[in-house]
Amino acid sequence: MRGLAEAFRGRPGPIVAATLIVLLVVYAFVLPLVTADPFSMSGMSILDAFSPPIWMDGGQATMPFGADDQGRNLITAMAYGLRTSIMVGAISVVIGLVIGGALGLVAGFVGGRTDAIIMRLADVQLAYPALLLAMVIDGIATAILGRGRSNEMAIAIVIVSIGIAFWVQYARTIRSSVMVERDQDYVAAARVTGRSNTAILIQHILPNVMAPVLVIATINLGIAIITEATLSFLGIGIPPTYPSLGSLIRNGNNFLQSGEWWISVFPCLLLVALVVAVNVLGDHLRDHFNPKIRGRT
Amino acid sequence: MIAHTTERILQTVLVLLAISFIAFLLVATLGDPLTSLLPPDASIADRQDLIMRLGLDEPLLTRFLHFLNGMLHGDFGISYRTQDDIGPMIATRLPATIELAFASLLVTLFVGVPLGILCGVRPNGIISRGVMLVSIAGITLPNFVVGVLLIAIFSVHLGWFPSFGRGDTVQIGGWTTGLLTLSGWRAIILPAITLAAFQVTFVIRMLRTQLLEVGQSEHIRFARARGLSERRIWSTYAMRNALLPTITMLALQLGNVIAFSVVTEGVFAWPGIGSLFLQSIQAADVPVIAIYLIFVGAIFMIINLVVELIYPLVDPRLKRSGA
Amino acid sequence: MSLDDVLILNAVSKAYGGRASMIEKAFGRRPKGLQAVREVSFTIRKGEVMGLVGESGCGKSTIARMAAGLLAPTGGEIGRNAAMREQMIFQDPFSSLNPRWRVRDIVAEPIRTHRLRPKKAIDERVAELLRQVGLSPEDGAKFPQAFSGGQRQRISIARALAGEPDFLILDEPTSALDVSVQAQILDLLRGFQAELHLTSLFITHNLPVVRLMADRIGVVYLGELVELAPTETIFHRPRHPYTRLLIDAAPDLDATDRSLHPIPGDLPDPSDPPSGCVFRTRCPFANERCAAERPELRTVETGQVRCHYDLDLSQRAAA
Amino acid sequence: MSEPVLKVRDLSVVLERNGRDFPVLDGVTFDIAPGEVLGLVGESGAGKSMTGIAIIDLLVPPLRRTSGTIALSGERLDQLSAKRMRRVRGKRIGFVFQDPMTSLNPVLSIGRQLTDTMRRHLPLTRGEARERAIAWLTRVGLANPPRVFAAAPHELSGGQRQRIVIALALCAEPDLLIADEPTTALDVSVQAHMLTLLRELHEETGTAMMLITHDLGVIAKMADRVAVFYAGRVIETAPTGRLIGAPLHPYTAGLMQATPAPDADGAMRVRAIPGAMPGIGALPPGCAFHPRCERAQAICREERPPLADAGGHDAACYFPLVEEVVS
Repeated sequence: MRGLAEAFRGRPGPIVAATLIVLLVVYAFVLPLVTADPFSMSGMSILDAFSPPIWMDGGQATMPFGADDQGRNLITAMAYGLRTSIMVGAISVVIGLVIGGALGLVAGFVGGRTDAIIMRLADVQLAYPALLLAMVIDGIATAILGRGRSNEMAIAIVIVSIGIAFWVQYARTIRSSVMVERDQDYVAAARVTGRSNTAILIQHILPNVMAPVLVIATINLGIAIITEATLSFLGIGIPPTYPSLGSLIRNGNNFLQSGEWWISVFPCLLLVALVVAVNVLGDHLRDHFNPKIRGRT
Repeated sequence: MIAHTTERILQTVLVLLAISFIAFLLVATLGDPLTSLLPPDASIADRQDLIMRLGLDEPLLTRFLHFLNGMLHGDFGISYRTQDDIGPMIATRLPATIELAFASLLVTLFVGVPLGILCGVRPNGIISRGVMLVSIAGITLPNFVVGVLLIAIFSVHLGWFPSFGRGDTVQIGGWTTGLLTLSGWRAIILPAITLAAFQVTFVIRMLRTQLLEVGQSEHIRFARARGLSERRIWSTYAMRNALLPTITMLALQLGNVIAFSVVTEGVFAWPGIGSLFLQSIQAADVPVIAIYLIFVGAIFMIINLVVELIYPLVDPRLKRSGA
Repeated sequence: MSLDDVLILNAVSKAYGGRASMIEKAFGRRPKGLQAVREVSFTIRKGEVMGLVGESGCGKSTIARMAAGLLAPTGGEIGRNAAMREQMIFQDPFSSLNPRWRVRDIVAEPIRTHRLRPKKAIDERVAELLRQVGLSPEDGAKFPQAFSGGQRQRISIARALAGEPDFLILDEPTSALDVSVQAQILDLLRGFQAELHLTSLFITHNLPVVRLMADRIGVVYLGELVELAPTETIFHRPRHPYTRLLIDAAPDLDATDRSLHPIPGDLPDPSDPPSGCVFRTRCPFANERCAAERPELRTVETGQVRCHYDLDLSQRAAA
Repeated sequence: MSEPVLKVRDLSVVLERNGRDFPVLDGVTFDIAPGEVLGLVGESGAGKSMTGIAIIDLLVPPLRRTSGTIALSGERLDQLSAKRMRRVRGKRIGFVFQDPMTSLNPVLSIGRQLTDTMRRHLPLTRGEARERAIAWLTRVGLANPPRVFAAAPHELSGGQRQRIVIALALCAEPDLLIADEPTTALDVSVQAHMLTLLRELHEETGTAMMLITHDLGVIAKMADRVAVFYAGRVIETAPTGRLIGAPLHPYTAGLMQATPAPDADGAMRVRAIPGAMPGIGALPPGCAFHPRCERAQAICREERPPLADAGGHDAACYFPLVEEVVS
């Protein structure tokens, strides 16, 4: 904990980013507890459809960011959407991390044929950008499971698609960190002392690869959130009948031409704020844990 | 060296075969071509006829060989969605995508490279700091958000550029170009900027990092200690070291450009193969998805291979280490 | 293996690389390997310090790592007592300590692994060891990053002593240090040597250091042990031309005799060593026989030498 | 005595950290006579390399020169514009860096790097530059110069590269060569070759040389005079023979005793100086060496000893080892 506090001392950018993330999380998880779901019948009021933001003519105090075509209060809808986006991002990162982390750890430490097989698999997958792959996995899942799937199913498919699309990056990062650590003399010292492979992997190597894992997980959280939003925006991921930042923007995009810009622009800005904050934090953690910059002084 | 080259080419072919096989399996196992291609009231004989025509009664491996053979002869199969041949579908849409990619490459080169050099040579200048600040946005903003915001500002609010389509096009042989009409040029600007946003920031950051790193290297210090002029040091001694990795990394980012072209084409309703792919995903049109996958995989693998084989010719450090 | 022999290397070799690629296999070509160590034999007896000297890339560190069991030889055999406790001290004071472990845990690791002390006594033992190497017990709570290179080598020594080793391997333990820090570490090591009668293998490129530390010295050139003899014999009556030239090449502190004695020629490509004697391309005494025949490791008086001839090398060659 | 080639007076350099300046070099003063080899010796961090970099004005932030005059054959380098200083570097002062593996530009041929350097400083045509470059490659003892001329650095060994680095430093025929640890990264056998080459070139060209090293053996063989550095200060200067035979400063004596060597009876001995050199920002008051010094008294803790001018063998010490001779 002290290390974490030290990581932020005297750095305004990361402090602002971390504060913003905390605020957004509170917004996303507290507001839905006290408001009706705008995507159920009780949450919509068709009379308020296209209500503009508060500072424009016809704006209402209860709807500071206006309302969409169905009369959903945007400030509530965005909280629900943000909650979905954060959860989809976080769970898919955990899935990618578990698959990729385990494979990377084994590949890096065992080496040889095991390593070769895992890495060839990774190479084939790397011929495709993760975003494209997530689209394809989602599309194929749809082909298998059929059109008429429920919202919950759609979310699960998106999470798994993104998780699978990103495992390679975790695997490669962890593998290369493990290989660097494996050749350090402290590992050799532990071997000479007679420690077992498992003990060396868990007690010596794992603590040293945690930092890069934490960094890449943070950075990938941002990418996973973007990926979900992109899929949903393109009408592949989460259906427009369920709130996520991407589906809100997709819905709002239909009214961009006719002048109701707020329906898409506010979710856009919220997404940007979240992603920029996560990235600033990730960049900072990367610099902080970078042994080239820190350490040996 | 020759052994190494042959080996790499063989490896690439193997990976491409693996990709094709996976794509083929998708087509072969997912979806039912009979219900997709035949009208609901088709007779048993019609069904039998189609099964024979598509060779569905043969063993899987034979069908894969047919599939490969067909691809080599320009037969890419039939779309479930439109029931058209996939080959011509792609051919008519390819020019739009290539022109978009080309336009975004121009933006990247004329904006990204000079700014990257500036940020690397004068990292503490006012302009450099500003560029770096803006580039955070470029690297983090999702592609579609860039597109939506550009549309909101430049087409809805200011009305300068259209928000969808290619504008007027001209047919030259088999190629449909939008670059010969004014409306075509106006239409390509916003999509090209959207697609280039990521590459531009990528090039700026990459060049900056490389130049900063090279600028601190011992051989540049030695060049200074020999009294070489700053101009010579940056233009020759540092730039050569910085450009090579940047170009390589850029070439390897091609996959992302393809992915982002799907998004960009989706946002701007650009009639290229990206939006074709998108429609196919939405419609679970497996044959088109499969062909697109092979297509993208092939482009990526070949670019990779070319970069890897050309690199030693440009960088003397690798001249002899290959063999 | 007699009771007094701690470690026996019998014609030990180590080759690197040489995994055939797909194409090479297809064409039946043999890949070019790198013979890092070639048929090295020696025995380390209980209580002695054996030194190995040679220039970088000669294979001495590979020998150390094989002796430590970190690398498996590709030829020959290494005889050691299975129950033997080994410890190793490394050249790089930065990578040899786990940056995420506190110093007290680093030092305690061998004690815990070999259960050398009851749990309750471990803290006490760690504090004692830290005092012995010139650190304070309070330093145990810190992480390695808080220490300088010399202090880190002290921690490494404490860790090695904590394992109460039957055999200690020191791979260039002072090469990364400044002269005055090196002197402190050498002093410390010599103290423990005298007190604990440690059996050890001391590897360095620095001749004065190995002369100070070792009872016997092996000289390694291009993966081969070219000479092995008691320390003072090596310096007063070397029998291999390379040993003689190596001793002369390092400038001493004599400012009145300013002559320099470079070893003629360049180091051959290790992946393509000369035929016959590996040193013949740079040897002032080489003749046809040296190119044709690889010399055996012959026993001469108290030492061994891999040279066809009995040369008198007790005097430095004229500059 | 003729005008010194290099005259350094009271050179000070600071390191700026968190808005505060910490001294790195403090009042460094020495001369180099024409044709002389001055050895700068000390442990890492003592400031000897920093002195070389400060002389050719290549310090980069957070390092900064705060005071001192540097005169090359009477011309004040510290007052030159950046542009004119670039004409001094390479042309009048050649510089050899420590690591030959990183000193050469990896993507340019050896010939390109040599001809660029020569044509920058000498009025040569492309052809003349090429001819001269090949002559230099021959002169530094490289076999097959035309091949080396066309080669990229990675095709050459460490020893060959260091020869090229030396050729690059000398090819515009400077008045002074600064060699910063030119043999430290090399093996013993290559090191002796390189020292021989430096000595030959020094004798042929008559160039004065500033040889920076931590190796007293290199000093003993190469230097005419020595300046010993400790914690950013020069603490002793003397002709090499006198310094090694009878050092005045306790640190110099300690440094020599810390180098393992056989004594008169042939037995090996080594004696460590207790403690460690103070780091940047941790300088004690008075003499920087007093916490480690057996001879230190009250005045050493309070007042910094000046580098007393005592006829060519000067030591910054209140209680020098006057009569004692260290074996």
